[in-house]
Amino acid sequence: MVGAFDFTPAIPLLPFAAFLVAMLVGHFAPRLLPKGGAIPGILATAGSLLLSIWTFLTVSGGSYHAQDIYTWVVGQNTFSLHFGILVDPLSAMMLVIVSLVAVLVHVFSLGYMNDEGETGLPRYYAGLGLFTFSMLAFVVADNLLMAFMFFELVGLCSYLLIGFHFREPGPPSAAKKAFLVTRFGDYFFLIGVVGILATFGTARFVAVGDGVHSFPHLAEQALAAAGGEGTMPEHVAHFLDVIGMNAETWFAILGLLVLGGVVGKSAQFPLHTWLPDAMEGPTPVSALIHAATMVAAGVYLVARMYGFYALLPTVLAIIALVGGFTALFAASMGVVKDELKQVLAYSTISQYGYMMLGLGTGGYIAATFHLMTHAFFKALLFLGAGSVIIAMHHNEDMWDMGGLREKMPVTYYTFLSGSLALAGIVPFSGFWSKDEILYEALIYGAGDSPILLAAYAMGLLAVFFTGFYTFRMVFLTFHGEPRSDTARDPHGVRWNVKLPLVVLGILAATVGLVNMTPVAELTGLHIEYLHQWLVIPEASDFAALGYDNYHHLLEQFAGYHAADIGPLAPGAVSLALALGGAGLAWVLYNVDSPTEHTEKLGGVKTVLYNNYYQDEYQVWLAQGVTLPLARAADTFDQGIVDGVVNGVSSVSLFAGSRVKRIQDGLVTHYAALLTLGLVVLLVAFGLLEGWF
Amino acid sequence: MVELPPLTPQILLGLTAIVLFGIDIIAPDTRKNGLLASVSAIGTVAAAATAVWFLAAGSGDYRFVQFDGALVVDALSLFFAFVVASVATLVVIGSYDYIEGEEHVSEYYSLVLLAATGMSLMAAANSLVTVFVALELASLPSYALVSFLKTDRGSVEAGLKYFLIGALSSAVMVYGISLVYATTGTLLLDDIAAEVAGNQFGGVLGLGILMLAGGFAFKTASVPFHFWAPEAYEGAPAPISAFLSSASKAAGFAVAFRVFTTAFPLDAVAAVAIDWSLLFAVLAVVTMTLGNFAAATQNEVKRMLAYSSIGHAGYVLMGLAALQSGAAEANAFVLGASMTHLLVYGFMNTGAFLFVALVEYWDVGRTFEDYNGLATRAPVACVAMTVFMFSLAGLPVGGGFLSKYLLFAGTVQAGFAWLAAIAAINSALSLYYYSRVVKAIWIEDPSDDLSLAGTPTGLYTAVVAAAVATVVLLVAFDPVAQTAVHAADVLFAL
Amino acid sequence: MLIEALIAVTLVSAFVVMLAPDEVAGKLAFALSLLPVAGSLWMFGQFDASGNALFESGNLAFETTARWISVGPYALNWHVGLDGISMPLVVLSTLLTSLAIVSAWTPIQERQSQFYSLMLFMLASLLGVFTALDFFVWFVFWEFVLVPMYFLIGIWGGPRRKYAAIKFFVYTNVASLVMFIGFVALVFALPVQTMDLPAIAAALDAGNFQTTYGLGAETLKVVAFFAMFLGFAVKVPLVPMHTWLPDAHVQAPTPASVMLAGVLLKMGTYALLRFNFTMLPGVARDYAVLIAIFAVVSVIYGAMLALAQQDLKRIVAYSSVSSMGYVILGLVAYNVYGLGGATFQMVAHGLISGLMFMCVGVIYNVAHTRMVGDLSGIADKMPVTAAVFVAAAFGYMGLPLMAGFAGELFIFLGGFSATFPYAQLFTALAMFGIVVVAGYLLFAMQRVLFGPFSADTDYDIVPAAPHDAAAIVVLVLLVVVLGTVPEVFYGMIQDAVNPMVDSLPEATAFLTGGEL
Amino acid sequence: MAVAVEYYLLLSAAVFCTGVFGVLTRENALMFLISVELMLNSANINLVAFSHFYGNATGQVFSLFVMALAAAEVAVGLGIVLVLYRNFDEVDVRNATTMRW
Repeated sequence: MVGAFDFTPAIPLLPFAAFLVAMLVGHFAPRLLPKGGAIPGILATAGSLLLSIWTFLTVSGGSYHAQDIYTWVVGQNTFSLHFGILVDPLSAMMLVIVSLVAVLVHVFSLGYMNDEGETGLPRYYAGLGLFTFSMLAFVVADNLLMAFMFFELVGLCSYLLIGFHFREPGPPSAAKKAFLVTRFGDYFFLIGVVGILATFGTARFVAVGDGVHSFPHLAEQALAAAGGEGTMPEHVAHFLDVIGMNAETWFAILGLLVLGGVVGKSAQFPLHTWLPDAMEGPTPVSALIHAATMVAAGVYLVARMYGFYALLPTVLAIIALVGGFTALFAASMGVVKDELKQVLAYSTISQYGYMMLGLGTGGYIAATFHLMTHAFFKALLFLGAGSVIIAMHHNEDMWDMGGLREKMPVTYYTFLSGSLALAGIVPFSGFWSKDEILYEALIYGAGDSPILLAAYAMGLLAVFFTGFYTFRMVFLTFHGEPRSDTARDPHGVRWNVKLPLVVLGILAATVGLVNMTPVAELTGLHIEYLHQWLVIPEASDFAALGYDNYHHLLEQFAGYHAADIGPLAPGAVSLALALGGAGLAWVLYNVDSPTEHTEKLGGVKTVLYNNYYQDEYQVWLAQGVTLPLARAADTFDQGIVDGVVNGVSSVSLFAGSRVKRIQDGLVTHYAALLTLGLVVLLVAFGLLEGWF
Repeated sequence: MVELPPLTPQILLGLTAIVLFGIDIIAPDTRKNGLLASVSAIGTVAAAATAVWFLAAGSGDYRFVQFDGALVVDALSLFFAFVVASVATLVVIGSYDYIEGEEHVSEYYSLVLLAATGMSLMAAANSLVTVFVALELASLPSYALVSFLKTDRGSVEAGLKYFLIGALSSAVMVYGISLVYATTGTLLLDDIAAEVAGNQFGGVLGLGILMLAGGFAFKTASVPFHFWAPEAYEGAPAPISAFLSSASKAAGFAVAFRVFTTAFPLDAVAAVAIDWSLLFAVLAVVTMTLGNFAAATQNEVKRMLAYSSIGHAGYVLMGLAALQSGAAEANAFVLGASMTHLLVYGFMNTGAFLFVALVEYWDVGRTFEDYNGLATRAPVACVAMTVFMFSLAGLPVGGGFLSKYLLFAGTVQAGFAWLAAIAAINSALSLYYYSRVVKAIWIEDPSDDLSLAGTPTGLYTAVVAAAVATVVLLVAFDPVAQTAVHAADVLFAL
Repeated sequence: MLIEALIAVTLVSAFVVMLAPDEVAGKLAFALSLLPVAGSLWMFGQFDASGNALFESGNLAFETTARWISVGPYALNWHVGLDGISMPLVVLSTLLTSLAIVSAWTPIQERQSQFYSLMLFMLASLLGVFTALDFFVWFVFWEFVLVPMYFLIGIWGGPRRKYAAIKFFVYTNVASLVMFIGFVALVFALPVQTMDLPAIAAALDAGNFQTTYGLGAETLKVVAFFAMFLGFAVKVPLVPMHTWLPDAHVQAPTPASVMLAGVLLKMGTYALLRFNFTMLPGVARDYAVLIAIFAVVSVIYGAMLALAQQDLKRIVAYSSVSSMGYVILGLVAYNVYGLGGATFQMVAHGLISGLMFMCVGVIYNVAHTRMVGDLSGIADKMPVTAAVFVAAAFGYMGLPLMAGFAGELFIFLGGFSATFPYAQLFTALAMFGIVVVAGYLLFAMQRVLFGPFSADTDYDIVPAAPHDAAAIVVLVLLVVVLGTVPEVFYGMIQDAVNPMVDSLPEATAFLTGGEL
Repeated sequence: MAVAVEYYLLLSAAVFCTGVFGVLTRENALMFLISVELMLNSANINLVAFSHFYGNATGQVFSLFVMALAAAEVAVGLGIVLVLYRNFDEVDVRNATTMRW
């Protein structure tokens, strides 16, 4: 019986085929390539979407799937490395999200790229295809190493697509920065992967079948053994013995190392600086990569190996703090940005901060939920922004816009839907998910964990800023009077732009309904579908990946316990803050001719404009510290190290030129030197041998 | 079946010299360069061939004592007879073109053959008397040959210096012999060995040995008796430089090997008189260092080769330095390695000097710059020269690689790793200056007016033959190594 | 006799090409170089060896032994054979030579027959280096490699070619001499009368010294180890013995650079693996920390130097120093992933660095400059070259599914699983190289390939010649294949390193069994 | 009255040193040659004296060889001095210094 899982490998492979087609046909026979590669891409991603949905439905039926596809390295007397597929609720959900957004972005690209007459389209669609392939493969990875490998490929695609307009100076620079900064995070990630493989001998997320293990489970056993229950897995015990650390410390280090990659990819503080620059890429790319998927990879990874993180309270606290701080920090910067995509970029960083906050505070479901809702509404917002940018002839400055509401209603209303979701206004999707994160943070924080509480506080404060900058953006763009000629007579957009917007607009408005925790609480209805979705029956082989298990681990190992606080009051507070922010924006900017109010911020404004000087110090680290250090090393190398080499040669040759001076051509001197030499030998050996 | 006398190679060389004189007496005024060269070559080839034949037939397995112990024929003497005769062959073939048009051609060939006779006798000398006589027989014709170009100031100056230092050295050596005689009462090597142990005049004996060593140092161009060498090699006709730096040096080492291993057993001598192993270690270090360092900054190729020849003497001296009492296998190894090096050196160094002769024949000039771009005009000869240079430097394009590294290995095996290390430093430096020649002929661009007059058959033949021999010795090294080690075995087995 | 045939065919080809007229030399050399490629691939297909060449348990492929030279009691034998470590390197050598010959078609316009002949001579000696199992045979080839390289740099190199050639020549020769003395001192201390490497390894394993020159067995081993280490480290090259490399690379013509980086450097690590780490594992173990420091310093310092360069070739040259440091780290880790990864990385880095140099060469062929500041935005004019350059650079940075990632990952896994003190810390430090390498390559690409087009050169920037592009594309494909299917080589490599691992149980005690 | 053999050693040493002194100080090629002759003859003193001391003829015979070879050496030497004179117009050995270093 052929089932969905037999076709799961095809989900990533279809876009890969599209990549190959776009690249090869695009190079050798570009004329044969319909729409510069868009059609193969759309077909492939649509196929992936269909298969993903099929997979999704199968998973809904309660059957999950883990399978080794290809043994990359057959270890002889050591562990092997393999590629495998893991389909569980989390990955099934993510597959659908990624392939859906990918299809929509492909369609949108028809409008944004093809219709705008861009050159190099095969390259563009090849990049999209490769990206979709990498991301989907990352999502279905059944072990950390495979995840890392596709994580890296995702980074490559990001580099290629950000730098798509390579003839201009900006995009290549931004691409380089994006790759470099995330590479810095990946450095830690790779150490983590290597460390996990070395420690546990496996990098599997889940052990299905005989004779296989998963590292979260081994870690659990080891920690339990350290606490006096059961026996430490032999391999782990030996490794800990070699490095001389206890299990808790070492696992925490491993967790933090992997987190390095997450922080880089998900643009968390302090490695968030690449993301705003990455807006140099074409807008559909921003939508696909820098909002919905690649940046999600980091957060997804934490969720993927939550069984490991749930064991480590220290790491969880750090995740929560980083998340909460990033949410607030980025939101505050979003307040003063003038360019549409910049605002969205900072909002992206901020939103992923929320997800991290959720994961750190034990809100696994909430974070996953927000991951999903955010994917839709942020993709929507970026595509909407793309639509605006088409209309504005690629001018992104919001101060040149205004009044676009009438000119482009579809864009406006869909964009509004996304904005409401982003700001967290009930009942749009963002409200439900964000609210749930804050709720989880609160209850676990109140369960005597002041750190989590602090993270919660930051997250809560960020809600206000979010509401403010979101609506500042909406009002400046769409409301008021047009402030430039292009805004008065914008370029029209076609169906291929509107269709994705509409689809995403509907989703952004409604997808939050799948997990209306406050409503469920109020009504007592079992409508927390996502929650139920993520729970895996204990009898299943995959139970370790289920929410129940995570919850159990959190309580047992991380010492998390929830305070008894109802969801309504906190929900109301955050809604009020969001509305407050939105309201302030209404007051300040929903006027015919809005003016900048940033002056009122005083000195803070400079700091915010300069993004807290984060770029500056990182650039300083690269160009002010590393580069001079490299130059100094070069000078040292040329001067001292090579100088010694050349010095040895010069000294030898100099010595040679001196030595030969003995031979001065006078034969009487030769006779004298000969005699002298003989006498010296005579005296020396006479003394040595005692002749005298 | 006629039994050939064991000294046949030496006799052949001597006879050929006499025949050459005879030819000149019979036909004094005719141009007969070709005839003389052919006769010489036949004589030397015959001598070399008999040496090989005797070696192959096992004549060298025992010591054939001749003339009541004054001479001895064993593998060592045959080995070096071959070295000398083969170098002489190359030299006379090369000389055919080089001295074309000079006067006194027949004297030239006779002197070469006489010197070769003396050198091959040195290898067979078994008494200090014959050592001295053979050495002088080799030296006196050499003095004349070096100053053969009577109107060339360089040649004359070279001859003068060579002669004066040679005379001084032989005086020192004779005095040393007289002191050895004074303490032991005999001049036969075997008998000296018997008298050495527990000798009461240790100091005098030691002094005698030291001075005797000086005589050998002169012949092998070792410090401090090397001063003649750079000028003599530079000023002499290039084939004679080749002859002196290869054959004469080999003969000097041959006689040193025999005298020191036979007459002065290391443990006995070291107990009463002098640790000559240490002496040679010191000489080896100083010689190779001076030779190589001085060679590094020369401007003229020929003078560079002269200094490099001193450097190689230093390497071979390691063979004597690394001898130890009571380690027959190790001694045979290291001494055998020295001998193989001398043999290979005979071909590659002779070849190199003959290449210089070729360039002198073309009248291109003497400095490295003058050699620039020669490969564009004479690729075959330049390939040969490259083989010589790299083989001398110890790169595996020729037998020099194997012999040098075997020598190093033997030295290490004897426990003289420090000595080998110093040799290694020198060897690296030598790569620098040898490759300067290669750089000049292959890498540098020729000057615009570089043109070469003719293709001298004799010189080309000799150069190419030497190159082929050098390369073949890389692959077919086995017989040489076996013979050399065997010769050393026979030497120690008395 | 296959190995002999392979070497002989290459040598004969070299002579044939030497006598060929210049006009056809390049094509002829390429055609003839396909013979060794086919031969080595056929041998690869037939390869049925198991175990390590230096262990008695090893069962070698294509092994032959013949008497060569006897010196008294010592026998120097012609002994060649292949095991899982040498087989991949032989394939690498033949493949890379063929491609390097193609890459020479454009830049080499003078004395062509000599050039291609030297390339083939070099291949012949490289084959000898990787197959020889007798020390002297090996040493003959080892030293002979210098000769063609000297000429290749000296005759066809850049403005300072004479300096670079002589520096390369003398520096590496000094190293060989030091190594030679160290190794023969060790051999003569053993009761063996041969230079046969397996016999020597066995004797060292048995540990009966007949003399130790008054040093004591342990001291002798340490001294010999470091004499050899020093000798090989120059070839690798490890910091601080690396300064010949950038000069040699910058001056060498592209094909010579390809061979130098691609294969010649691997001789050093191959020798370290075969000699130091196989024969004296105990010393390697005792001084693991010291060696690891060398490795880490090479990785980081080399990468920092690359960061400071403006010449593309110099960048790649220094990054080779950096990458070869990883190999040393893998060796010192002394477990399956470490040793196997080191070997794999030799092949992987051979392909990738060769590829990088070819890419730079292709750009240089067109632009006649390699300086980062002189060129900008040439991706517009040379799209295929730029694409391959990007692929190569990412390969160099260790992009997954390309060969470099596999090699580095294995080494990191090995390093992290190693049991010598602070192994994990050293590994983590060395891994920082992957960030720096990304830094300098991304900077270089940003400036050279991307941005507005400008070229400070008198030449028109036009797309690369088809054969140039074909060569680099083929290499990229090889890199990807090897990264995707590392088992092609890694299986036999593991097979060959496992006996080594078993010989030093304390280094690897806890990494046994299949997947845990 | 027999003179103790050691005194012959001293005598020969004195003659040898005289010869060396001559070699080191004389610039005339002929004087140089004569000094070398002195050194050779100092060896002869030893040979003859110790031949007598040991009662065998070896030393005496060898001293004859030495004399003969000394004569041959002088013959070659004079020839070289002659061409030296022809080329450098003097017999001062310090003149011939065209080759050095």
